[in-house]
Amino acid sequence: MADAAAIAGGRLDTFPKLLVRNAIVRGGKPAMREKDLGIWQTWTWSEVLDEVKTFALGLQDLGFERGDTCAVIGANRPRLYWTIAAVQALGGTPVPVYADAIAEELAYVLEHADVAFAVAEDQEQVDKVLSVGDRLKSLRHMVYDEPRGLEKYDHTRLHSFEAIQTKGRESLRTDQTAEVRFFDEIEQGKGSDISIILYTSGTTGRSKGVMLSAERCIAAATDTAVFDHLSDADEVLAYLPLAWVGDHYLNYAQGMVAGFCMACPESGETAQHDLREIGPTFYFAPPRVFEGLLTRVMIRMEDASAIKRKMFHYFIDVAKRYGEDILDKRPVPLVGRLLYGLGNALVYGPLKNVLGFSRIRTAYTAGEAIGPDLFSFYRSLGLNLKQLYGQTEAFLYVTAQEDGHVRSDTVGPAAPNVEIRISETGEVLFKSPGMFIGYFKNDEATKGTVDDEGWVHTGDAGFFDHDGQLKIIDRAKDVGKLVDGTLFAPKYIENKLKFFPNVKEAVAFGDGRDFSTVFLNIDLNAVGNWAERNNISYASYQELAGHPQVYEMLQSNVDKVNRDLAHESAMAGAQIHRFLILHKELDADDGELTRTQKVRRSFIAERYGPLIEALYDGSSEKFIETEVTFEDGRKGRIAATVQIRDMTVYPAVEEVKEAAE
Amino acid sequence: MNAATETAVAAEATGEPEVMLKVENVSLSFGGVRAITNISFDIRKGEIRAIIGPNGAGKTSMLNVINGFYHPQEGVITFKGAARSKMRPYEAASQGIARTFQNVALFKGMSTLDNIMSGRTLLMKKHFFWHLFHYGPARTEEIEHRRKVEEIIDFLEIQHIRRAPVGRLPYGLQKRVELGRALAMEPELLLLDEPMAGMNLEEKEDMSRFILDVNSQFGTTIALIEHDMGVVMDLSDRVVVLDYGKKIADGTPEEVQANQDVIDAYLGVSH
Amino acid sequence: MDFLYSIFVDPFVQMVQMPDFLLQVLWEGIVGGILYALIALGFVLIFKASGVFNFAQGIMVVFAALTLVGLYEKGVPALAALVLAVGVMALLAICVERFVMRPLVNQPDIILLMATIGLTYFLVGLGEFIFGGEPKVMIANELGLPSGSVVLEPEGWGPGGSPGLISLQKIDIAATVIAAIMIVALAIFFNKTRIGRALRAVADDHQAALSVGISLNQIWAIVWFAAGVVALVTGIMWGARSDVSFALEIVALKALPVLILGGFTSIPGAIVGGLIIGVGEKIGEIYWGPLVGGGIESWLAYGIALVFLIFRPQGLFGEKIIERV
Amino acid sequence: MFYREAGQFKTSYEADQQVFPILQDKIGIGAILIIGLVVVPLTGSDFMITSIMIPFLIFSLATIGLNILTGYAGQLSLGSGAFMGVGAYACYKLTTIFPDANLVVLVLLSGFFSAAIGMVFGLPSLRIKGLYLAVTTLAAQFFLEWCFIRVPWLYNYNASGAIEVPERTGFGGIILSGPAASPLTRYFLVLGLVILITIIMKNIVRGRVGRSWMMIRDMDIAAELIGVRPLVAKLSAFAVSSYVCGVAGALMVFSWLGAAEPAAFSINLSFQILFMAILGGLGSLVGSFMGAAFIWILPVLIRFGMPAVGIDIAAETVEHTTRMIVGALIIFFLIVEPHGLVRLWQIAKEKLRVWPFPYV
Repeated sequence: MADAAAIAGGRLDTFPKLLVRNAIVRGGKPAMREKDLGIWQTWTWSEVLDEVKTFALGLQDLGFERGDTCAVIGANRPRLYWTIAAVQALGGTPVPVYADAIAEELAYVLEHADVAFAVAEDQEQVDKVLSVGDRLKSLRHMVYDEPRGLEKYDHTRLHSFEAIQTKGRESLRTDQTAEVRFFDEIEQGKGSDISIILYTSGTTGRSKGVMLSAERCIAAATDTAVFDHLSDADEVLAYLPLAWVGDHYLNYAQGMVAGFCMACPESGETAQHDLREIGPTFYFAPPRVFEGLLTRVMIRMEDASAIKRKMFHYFIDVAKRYGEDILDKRPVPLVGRLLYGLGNALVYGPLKNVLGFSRIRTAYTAGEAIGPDLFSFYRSLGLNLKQLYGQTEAFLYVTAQEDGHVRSDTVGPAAPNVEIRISETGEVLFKSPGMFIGYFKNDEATKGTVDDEGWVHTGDAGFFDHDGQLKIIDRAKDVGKLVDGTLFAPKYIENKLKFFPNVKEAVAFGDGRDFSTVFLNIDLNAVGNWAERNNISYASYQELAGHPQVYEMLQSNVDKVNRDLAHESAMAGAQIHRFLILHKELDADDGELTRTQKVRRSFIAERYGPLIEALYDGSSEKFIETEVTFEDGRKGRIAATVQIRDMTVYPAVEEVKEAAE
Repeated sequence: MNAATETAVAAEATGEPEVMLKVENVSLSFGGVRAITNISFDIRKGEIRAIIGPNGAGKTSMLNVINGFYHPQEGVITFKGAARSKMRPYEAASQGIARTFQNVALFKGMSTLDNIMSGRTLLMKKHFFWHLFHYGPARTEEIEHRRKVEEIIDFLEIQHIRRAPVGRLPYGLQKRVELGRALAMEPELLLLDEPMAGMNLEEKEDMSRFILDVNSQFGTTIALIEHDMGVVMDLSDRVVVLDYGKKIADGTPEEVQANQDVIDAYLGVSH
Repeated sequence: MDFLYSIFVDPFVQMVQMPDFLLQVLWEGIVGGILYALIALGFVLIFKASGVFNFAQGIMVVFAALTLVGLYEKGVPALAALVLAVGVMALLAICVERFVMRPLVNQPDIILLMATIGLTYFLVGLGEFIFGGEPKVMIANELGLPSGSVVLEPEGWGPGGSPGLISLQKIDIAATVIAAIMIVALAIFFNKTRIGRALRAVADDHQAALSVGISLNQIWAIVWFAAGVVALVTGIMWGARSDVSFALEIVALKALPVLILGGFTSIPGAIVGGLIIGVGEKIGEIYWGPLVGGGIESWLAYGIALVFLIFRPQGLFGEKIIERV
Repeated sequence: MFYREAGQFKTSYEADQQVFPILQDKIGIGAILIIGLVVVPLTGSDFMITSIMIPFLIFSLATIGLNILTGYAGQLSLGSGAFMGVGAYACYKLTTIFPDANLVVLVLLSGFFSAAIGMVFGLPSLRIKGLYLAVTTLAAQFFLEWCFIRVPWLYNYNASGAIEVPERTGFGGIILSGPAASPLTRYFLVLGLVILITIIMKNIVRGRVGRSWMMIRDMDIAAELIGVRPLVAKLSAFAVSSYVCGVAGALMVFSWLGAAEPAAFSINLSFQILFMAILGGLGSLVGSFMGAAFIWILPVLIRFGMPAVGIDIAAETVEHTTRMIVGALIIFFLIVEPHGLVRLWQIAKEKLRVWPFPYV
């Protein structure tokens, strides 16, 4: 005989149990919102529990059994989150799928996870599933949230969410045991149960289903919730893909643990506007979002009146000088504080307001390297933006930066209760409270990732910086060594170079060589503008790329990078000794880039072999002829003599002054 | 005459469908100028009925007669079984006839929301007195209707212009808002006067989709005037063709397309 | 009983008993009516050409008259003053076109109406500012207008067959004549001259006018000037009868009912309407006024107009408005 | 700039349909109320209160009245002055008939008389539109004015033909009107009524009734096809409008002038109100206040401003110049912003909301 109180009193090792707890301790507080029909429809924790209860019971009527897997396909909609909870309550395993997955990917996941049920957002998703229906032997029933356009479909194995919930209410009304049955199901749930299976968007080969256990998820979420002082006073906007670990962790898991309120935007397009309305207190976005936002800000300011523009840039400059110090509570001259205060009234405050950042206490970014200027722009506005490093296998957090100790080029120290080790190959290994159980139906992959001592191999290379913060430098497999054995991380060097607006692409070489060298691609827009402003005339990309002054400019950039590297014990040896500027733009049509604009190092190495040789044989210039594909697909050859520059190399500086940054 | 028989045939084919509106021998003229001459046709419950014809064929006048803005000199109009002679437009509205206009007739000074809200006027029953204080019944009523209106906004996918003054909206959207306003009246018969005039292809497709959805989801009977033959043929169940104020054909799109008079009319063969 | 009598019988009895008095009243009414008509004429000119309902017409009358008298008082010889006054009206017309009409082109009627009301305020202020607020005497004689009166004594028109007595102010006769002349002149102007036809074109359709190659701005300037001249003449006549003061402003509003009767676009309408109103309110005032304490002149005109509006909204000569959907 | 709307989201339609949905606006309006209720009474001189604040409030009220008719229902009226007069005379008669009644009650009652008269003169509006209608309202103006002169009963057969405000008390013996009434009492009386009526009007115009007015205004044909009865809509507009004007008129005599003769309610008053409505912005209650402030306070400023800057001129010259300036300003505003001061404010507000951006 289970009831809510008993569960709430007992061990809270599954999300449904947490849900019950929340419904009891903060039943009246908002748990979820969705922008719908013009207002933020809101559900309190107890209402959410009821929704989940009715839906779960409805599913049971439909024959859902403990151990069944249920696909959840769609964008961030409350009902889809309730589905996750309901499935977990019945001892099943939810399998979220990316809404934008093409039918093929969808089919693979649903088949691989042999889902018995699928809950889809709308007609579009339903159609997708139906289109591959014949392959889904185990699929028994499908449920949809948004009925529009589905009236005329055959409803023998297709049900509307309402219909299911009505069933649930029915049984609640008719038989008294229903309620108890529901709570029994929850109570039967064990911490060791698989709470969810998240499919990693596989960069290599088929995507793998990461199995996460309830107790570990909760353990991890609890740690970070404490780490960031999250409470039920917080509000978040759930706009990241439902099937991505980030969303499940930051919104669902932490929400259940801390009991804060999750808001779902009206639609993808309105997310930005909804963000502004909700004004979340905890926020996550990948670097490119912040970057896009910054560009839009600058573009819009261009249309502002001259005075306003001047004021804006003046105070942004003030912020650059004092902002971050004030944010990190470092000493700041009074003048600085006053100016900053004024700027806050005139620019930062309003700006954060229109961006929807006013109430943010903690914001994270992760996933890729973020440009230092970009990063400090937001921080200087007083936005507490931090970096974390994580993985689906770790249930997100591996490292996270603490308030006040934030840098753009590190990802912070190990998160609470996380152990990190750097293997001799330089790969980052970890053990964390949230770490996964294994890959679903894929043991050898699991073995490949978790070694006998239980360390999870991230596949990323990194090292701890002097202040104990982890620095991720590259995918481990891409990291090589110079002849003298120093670490050579091409991506790391390339990123440092690419943060300069003039540099479009950079390709670094050095594995098994005496020193590292780079190819550079100029950014035609940036350099072109610069050329116009300094009335430097040029007839072609090639001419501009070869222009002495351009070389000067990029040389100074490379020099800056070397200085930086010199400060990083581990990387000092990998400073750039020689570089050249390619006479043509690296192009996917020529197979030099992937379609996703990533450099194909090996291909380039072999295609521009002579140039690489030249970089290492000390010659100061080199003639090269390469085949190119033009817009119209015609093939042609272009030839050029490429200049090569030598760089000064700096002695490694051991102890570092922040000031030097 | 033969049109009438056609209708009869069609009727048998569909097993005596319920007739919602019947127009019998209606004639209308302005100071001697004849706009409509002795026209008869019917609109069945739940169908999409198209009224087509060259410019000046009297299509719009026909709609104006149906919703009581013009009063025909001769003829009878029977709506839901009740024959009626003179009725004021607002009476037509209260009987469940809504319409949109050839050249958008929105309330320019109001927002999209208010415009659609205005469609609820007849459905708001609470007494004036309560509205003085926007309190009690009036307030709750206002809220209920706001919800309904939001559903329509959602249905027509115009959330993003909810608060925008309609005057500033692009033409295509204005047409959509106007449709929303008509829907807000929860009409039984919806008259659409060139719902797609001046729209680009994409907008036309959207509008067609909405019209079909309205017809299927709300089961609203629709009579529409449209120039775009393609649209008419796709949307409508039956078509009545007017020319110079006279009915020259009536039947399914196929029948009408085949009809010689219609072809002549559209090719402008002189009568 | 005798109340009804006093309303429905007595007045007519009086009329029959004293036909000479009746004639006198009619004459007064006609003269008043002509002045109304002249003001209405100003409205019509502008309304025809620009669709603007020129509320300021009334004040333009006062302003014109004031200028004339004012200049004379400043020592300008009468005729020169007259010419100058015309010049001032021309200047006014140009300013109005440049600073009011042109910037407000294509605005809704109500806005333009408001603008002319604003103009009224401005002109009142300006007039008072320059010439002071106190009433002035029109320089009728100096302008060579006749004074004194003609007395007719038709046999047996008086009470009980006694010789009647009707006295006509010469100035009134002059007014009638001049008004007549001006109306004829305008009629010719509109129908015979090129500009006149242009104006008509504008009234019908701006685009058409433009395509004929006439600048709207010129047209507006011209009509406002024409209206100004009409105003000046009206002002002289009126001033000669009473004196020149802003009280006229209120009287000038009577042009509105006149327009209602005559229609906003019809010159003959303005004349007939003017006469009906003029005569109507005089008769009403003299024969029915006393029953309710007199002074009904102030609103009778509007009352008449109102009745008209309800039974014939488009006025006597206006064409029927058919609403389209 | 001052707006911080992030996080001000609405979870119910009630919240969404508030008059001031944005917190910062609530604060602003609160501040204004405090100024009106506390600061002015404490700091304002008698002159300030009797010759600026009280008339300003009364004109605002009258302007709201006209705005209901012209701004919201789109029926042009040049008779608001006369309707104010009806209110005034009605109130005067009521005070003589019920000497002991609370003045506030009588003032509110007197509005109904002008409402009734207003509906009578509104009847033609069913057949007449636009400028033509202006003429019928002129008829009302002059006819009523005439009545005020010719019907001695209205002014209790005073030799002067004017109405003098008797001393009336209320709320436990406080002297509310007449020479003995203190400026402050009169101020609070006016302010209270203005606030009350403004709130009621706001609620009308944002609800079904107000919407039906605006429908008639924007497109009467479409309105009728949607089910608005023109008769009901227009007459209700006339009634409400005249009611408010009536109350304003009553206040004008009882709380401000103290005595009035028919001339006080002449066509010029109607025009003045009309200007206030237009300058402030047709179809806006806030605009009514702005317009009233502008037209009423500007002349005062000129009158006392000009000598202040050294140019001292005869009183009547001032009057003339003010006339000119006001006239010119009206034309100027119609040219730059036909939608009046309130639109200028709205534009400014939008700019502040998206600050530092020039647009959303």
